[in-house]
Amino acid sequence: MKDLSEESLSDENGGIKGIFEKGAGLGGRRRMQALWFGFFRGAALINGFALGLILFFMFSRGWQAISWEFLTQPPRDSMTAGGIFPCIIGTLGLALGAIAVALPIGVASAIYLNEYASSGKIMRIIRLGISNLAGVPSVVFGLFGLAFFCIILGMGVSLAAGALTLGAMTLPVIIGATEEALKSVPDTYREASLGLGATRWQTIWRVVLPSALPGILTGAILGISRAAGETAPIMFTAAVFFTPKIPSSIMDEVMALPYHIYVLATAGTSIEQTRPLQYGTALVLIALVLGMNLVAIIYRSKLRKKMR
Amino acid sequence: MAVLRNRTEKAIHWLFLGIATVSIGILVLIMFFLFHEGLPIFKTVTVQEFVLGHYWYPTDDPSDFGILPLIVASLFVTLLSAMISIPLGVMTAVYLSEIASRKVAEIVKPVVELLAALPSVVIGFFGMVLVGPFLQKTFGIPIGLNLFNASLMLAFMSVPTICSIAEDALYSVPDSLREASLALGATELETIVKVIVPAGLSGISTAIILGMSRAIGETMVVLMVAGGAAMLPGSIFDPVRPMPASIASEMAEAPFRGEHYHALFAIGIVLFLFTMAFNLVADQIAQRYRQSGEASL
Amino acid sequence: MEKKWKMQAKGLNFYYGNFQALYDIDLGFRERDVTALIGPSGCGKSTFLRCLNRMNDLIPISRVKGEVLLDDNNIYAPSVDVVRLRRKIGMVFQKPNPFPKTIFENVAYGLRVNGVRDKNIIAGQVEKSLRQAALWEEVKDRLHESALGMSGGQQQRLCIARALAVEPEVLLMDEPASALDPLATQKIEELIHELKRFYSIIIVTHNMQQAARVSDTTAFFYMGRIIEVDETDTIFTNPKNKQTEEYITGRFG
Amino acid sequence: MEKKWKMQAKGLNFYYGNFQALYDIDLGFRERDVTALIGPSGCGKSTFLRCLNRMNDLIPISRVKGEVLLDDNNIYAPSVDVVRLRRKIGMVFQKPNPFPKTIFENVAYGLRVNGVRDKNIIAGQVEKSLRQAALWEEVKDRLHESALGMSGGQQQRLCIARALAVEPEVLLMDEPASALDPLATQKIEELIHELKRFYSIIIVTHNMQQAARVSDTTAFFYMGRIIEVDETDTIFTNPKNKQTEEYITGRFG
Amino acid sequence: ERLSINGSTTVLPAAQKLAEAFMKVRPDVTVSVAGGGSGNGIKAIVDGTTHVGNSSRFIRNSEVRMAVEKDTYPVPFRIGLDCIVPVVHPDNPVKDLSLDQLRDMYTGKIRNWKEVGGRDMRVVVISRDSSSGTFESWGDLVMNKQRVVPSALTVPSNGGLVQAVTTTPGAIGYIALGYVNKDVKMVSVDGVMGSEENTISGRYPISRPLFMFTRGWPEGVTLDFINFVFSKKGQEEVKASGSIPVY
Ligand SMILES: Nc1ncnc2c1ncn2[C@@H]1O[C@H](COP(=O)(O)OP(=O)(O)OP(=O)(O)O)[C@@H](O)[C@H]1O
Ligand SMILES: Nc1ncnc2c1ncn2[C@@H]1O[C@H](COP(=O)(O)OP(=O)(O)OP(=O)(O)O)[C@@H](O)[C@H]1O
Ligand SMILES: [Mg+2]
Ligand SMILES: [Mg+2]
Ligand SMILES: O=P([O-])([O-])[O-]
Repeated sequence: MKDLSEESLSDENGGIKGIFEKGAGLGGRRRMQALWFGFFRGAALINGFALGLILFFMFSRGWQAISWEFLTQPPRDSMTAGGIFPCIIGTLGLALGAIAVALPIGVASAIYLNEYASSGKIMRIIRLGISNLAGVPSVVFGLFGLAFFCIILGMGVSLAAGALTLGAMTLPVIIGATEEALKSVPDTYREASLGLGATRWQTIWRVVLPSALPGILTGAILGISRAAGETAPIMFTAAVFFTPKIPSSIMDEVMALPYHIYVLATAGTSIEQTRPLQYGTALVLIALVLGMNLVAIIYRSKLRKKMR
Repeated sequence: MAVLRNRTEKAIHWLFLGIATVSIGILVLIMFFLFHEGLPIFKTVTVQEFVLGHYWYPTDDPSDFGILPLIVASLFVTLLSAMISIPLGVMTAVYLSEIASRKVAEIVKPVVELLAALPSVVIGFFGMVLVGPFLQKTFGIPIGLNLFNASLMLAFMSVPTICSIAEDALYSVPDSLREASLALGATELETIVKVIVPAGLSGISTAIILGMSRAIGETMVVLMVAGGAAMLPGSIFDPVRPMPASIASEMAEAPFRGEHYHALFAIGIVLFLFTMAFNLVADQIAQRYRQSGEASL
Repeated sequence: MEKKWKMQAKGLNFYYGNFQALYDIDLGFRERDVTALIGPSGCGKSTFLRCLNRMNDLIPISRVKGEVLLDDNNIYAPSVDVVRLRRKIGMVFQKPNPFPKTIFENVAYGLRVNGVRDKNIIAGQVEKSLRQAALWEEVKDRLHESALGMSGGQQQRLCIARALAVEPEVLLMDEPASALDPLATQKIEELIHELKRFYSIIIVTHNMQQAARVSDTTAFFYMGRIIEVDETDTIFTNPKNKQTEEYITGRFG
Repeated sequence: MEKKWKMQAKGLNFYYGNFQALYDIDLGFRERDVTALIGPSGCGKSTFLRCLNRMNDLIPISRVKGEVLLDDNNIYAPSVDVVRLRRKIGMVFQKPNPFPKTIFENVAYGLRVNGVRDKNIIAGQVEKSLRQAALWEEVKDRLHESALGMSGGQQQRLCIARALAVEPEVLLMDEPASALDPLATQKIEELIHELKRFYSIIIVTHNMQQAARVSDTTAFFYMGRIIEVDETDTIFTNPKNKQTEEYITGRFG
Repeated sequence: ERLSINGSTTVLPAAQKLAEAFMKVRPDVTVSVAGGGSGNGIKAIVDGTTHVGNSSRFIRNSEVRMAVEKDTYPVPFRIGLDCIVPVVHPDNPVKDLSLDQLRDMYTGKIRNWKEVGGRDMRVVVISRDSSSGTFESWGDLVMNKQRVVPSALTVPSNGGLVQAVTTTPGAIGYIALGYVNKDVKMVSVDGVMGSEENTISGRYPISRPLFMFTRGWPEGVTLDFINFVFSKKGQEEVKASGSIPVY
């Protein structure tokens, strides 16, 4: 028996009349495909390359700066020496504060949107509003925070004002993640629960939320990491150049990692001398943010596997 | 008992509705404050002078509040970054959803997500201390901090947005269309180009618009990398001062409710209107797409 | 007609937005009787079934006209407490859908949400329901393991036990065996035979033979209307309507 | 046995990862003959059908052992060009899946990707295929409207026309009428009758009566194996195997 | 207790050193220091968001007016002296520029270094952003109120300007004396080199005083700090930071 090769599948042999271009066509089509697939793969590679490049430079230039002292001491000598402890604390404070604001509001909003609201014009407007909120530039959040929290509410430049501003900015992230998590809870769970005489709230509390919890947590982690990495919203609302002690109340100003990088790199007293500190701070920030993201990504992919 | 239960249910419902309105309330508040703090500048200058004026000297006496150079700068960096990020983002999306094996996709996707997670200040820092000098050397240009550098950095920030939304769109193209095309003797490339991408086009457009919206609003990158010259650029290697950069660098010096302060909020309004327009367009496209999706049932 | 009507639909019309899914349905269900609803895909069987415990209330665009009586009370009357109603009318779905909880908690769920706190009562009721669902022997040693680890057939019987635990009066089943293999299907059918001693059962099925095997009465739906309803034997041996006959003999659907 | 074998599966085994979905399938398909594949859900009918045009190649974890011959050539031989092979073996799916393009472009698609540029040839071939699919009269005035605006039955016939346009030799159909209403189903069945004059047709169906009506040969699958294959009349009136009989009479599945 | 200091980047090195030294003698006080430019410092005084506002220029009339409207009376303390020096890239051969040449470069009239005796190379004008006191002094003392070309790169601080000049071969910039280091090359103005000596003697044409502002007459910790600034130890810190102390 002979193989079904190129020839035996050719047009003459297959009984198809002469409307198709003969054999020549396919080789070209294949070559075209190989070429383009090369481009597509290349595009994907560039992403990895970009990430790798940034991480490589930050790591190779920053790791020498990292030491126990760097992580646990305040800056000294006009910020040309010492550590970044207050920045780490400030950033953690801001991010946790932001999530403390955004998580309850975001989750409750998502529950309303997904479990209670009936579709309609009003819903459409609310949704549109939330998607627009997600699109508001971070610097505009900063303006808002400055005008509303710092000045109108009299909080001044403070941890509280910064956390609230970041919280407002994180809100759409939380709402989005929670909605996705709620949507992935099969409707049959809801119907089964309601069919047993549970109320809507009982259904949400006992069946829907427990199933959605991991997804919501993932969203929360991503929200924290986003808040931790933002600079523009805290520039006018929370962060200062230098304050060596740990904030004693939420009305205190704080130092923060992203802002610290920015000022050291653009407005420090001796930019060139403090380069290692800048790289070191950037590395700490990256480790913090990407670490959280990695946790969230791994957690989520585990979840997805379990769901299957 | 039933009455009590009903009342609790109602109360919970209203509570959640209340909280959901808070989320929208924030948007309303943002708009309110932007306009409230921004509009008074138009007592000093006309809208036309503001938007079309060529000179931005906010602290001179007499001062000039013309933001055309800032608007043009924002648009240019956005467009240039889009020219880099659209092909890169869409092609990566195609690769992830159509070409890569599951294993490879499982590695590449987190990479894209991590790229999205990199804080903007880190990207700005990278552009400032490494890319700038590199561009200076390779292109022999006088200034490393310029429109091109900023666009490049912005592109890396919007690629993940574009890629992940576009990938969703491609992924949601039903397998049945893929199979139908292959079963007719189309190659994979032909299937992608002629069937999958057209079918996912509205999702891809949404992705592109949202990516550009992210780029135009991004602050730290343009603040650190664009060079900060408030002029109309003559080449892609000229320094520029996009709107967010101006707001971020000048807000701290503008005394509360002085002219400069109002002018910066007014820039915020312009920026907000831009991103809002982008979002509305994206929403429109997504909406239309959903409707045609239903119609196909 | 020795048995009295447990439930009755009277002049029931149902709409999804502008699309009318049910037209003037008049259909009664007797006490301790099994009624099968058959008909081609999309004819409205599930929609009708879900009208009987007002599960369709959840669909925002839907609208009902007409009455459904449970023991002579209209369940669509404004004063009716839907939550209470649903407890009286158990429901089993096409695909087994146990909650991601333990076997025990799955069965106890309906009791808990209905305010039962006493541990002994709950434990007793769980055992009773699992026995009724012919599952007790298989799971009594792993009550506190996750229900998701069970086989499909076991899961479906668990869902039945879960529905029984709140002691409903009527049991609605929407293609309860269509996702199961022949053996599990057989078990479910036997179970229905058992349960019919205590409950009124209404079952939707695509499988004509199943309808013939388990039901006392069969109603044939077509395009949102009831075409024919009669004793199951009569329907399958001597249908009056031509469409019914064509459907039963597999001419279409 | 007047007609010769168009396709033959020989000792075909198929695996999804570790799960073996097909066991030692030996089955031949005659020229200009309709073969029906029947069997309960999950028995491997679709899997087998998709082995015949190597559509399963797309599933990364899948593995094939054995041979499938098309005109005595093994389609799984390494030198075979899958793209070309698929052009020779048309496929129609369970749900109508027209491309979101115009009616004309849907039918022309296969020609275009296969390198036909001449407008007249394309137009002629589109008309011919639509006529063969008994759709021409209904759509000739709206060829340039979107295919998504058609009814389900029309869409399915469009998909058939689309498959015919590239002049395949074999036509695979996986439950082509299961998403359609009785009238549309009837049209499709009539169409199969017509097409069988030119093509070898292999059709998967859940509907026993449909198998009986349209096919010359019927193969009964069960758990990945062929239990029985014979002339359709024989299978339905006088099956040799007990499982076949039970399935046909609706005892299970 | 907390004390916040905000403003001029010219004063920043001094303020930072003073803050650290002050916290040594008064461990009960937390001092926070922010930069950003003189405008930021004065604005913070006007808005009441800081205790001490640094500035490398005097307060403008409009700012005083605004402050008074808000019931604040800014009180200036002249804590030191500084001169502004033009700087170029270390590889640039140009050694001296006249005030007129500097002005023409900053208004965009001179675009190439060869016009002032340098290499054939484009002049990259680097300036400070509008919040800078140095920028304002430069405008008064060099520009004669003419505007800096819009194409000038703007940087937010003295340090940033050093950074920009270091990496840009064709750059011309201006910084406070305290920021001069080996990475940039000082250029003399009309033949006079910027230095402490030449500034005190008044020969160097571009010099200005440095201020710290308080909200009203200082009290409590703020007063203690201001007193510390004018103490011997405090003035030593000012000198150590590169600025010129008042005594
Ligand atoms: N949520 C819904 N919104 C709009 N239309 C719906 C909805 N659910 C069902 N329908 C429509 O109502 C009609 C009846 O649907 P139903 O699910 O009751 O049919 P069925 O007899 O149960 O079919 P099957 O045997 O396939 O389950 C169908 O035409 C269906 O498309
Ligand atoms: N992509 C896949 N990956 C893993 N297993 C699969 C895959 N597709 C099908 N299977 C399994 O292979 C077996 C045969 O599936 P197949 O779809 O061929 O059945 P079928 O006879 O067509 O059923 P139906 O009548 O429901 O369409 C089933 O057990 C199914 O779960
Ligand atoms: Mg149904
Ligand atoms: Mg199948
Ligand atoms: O001293 P300045 O930073 O305001 O120039």
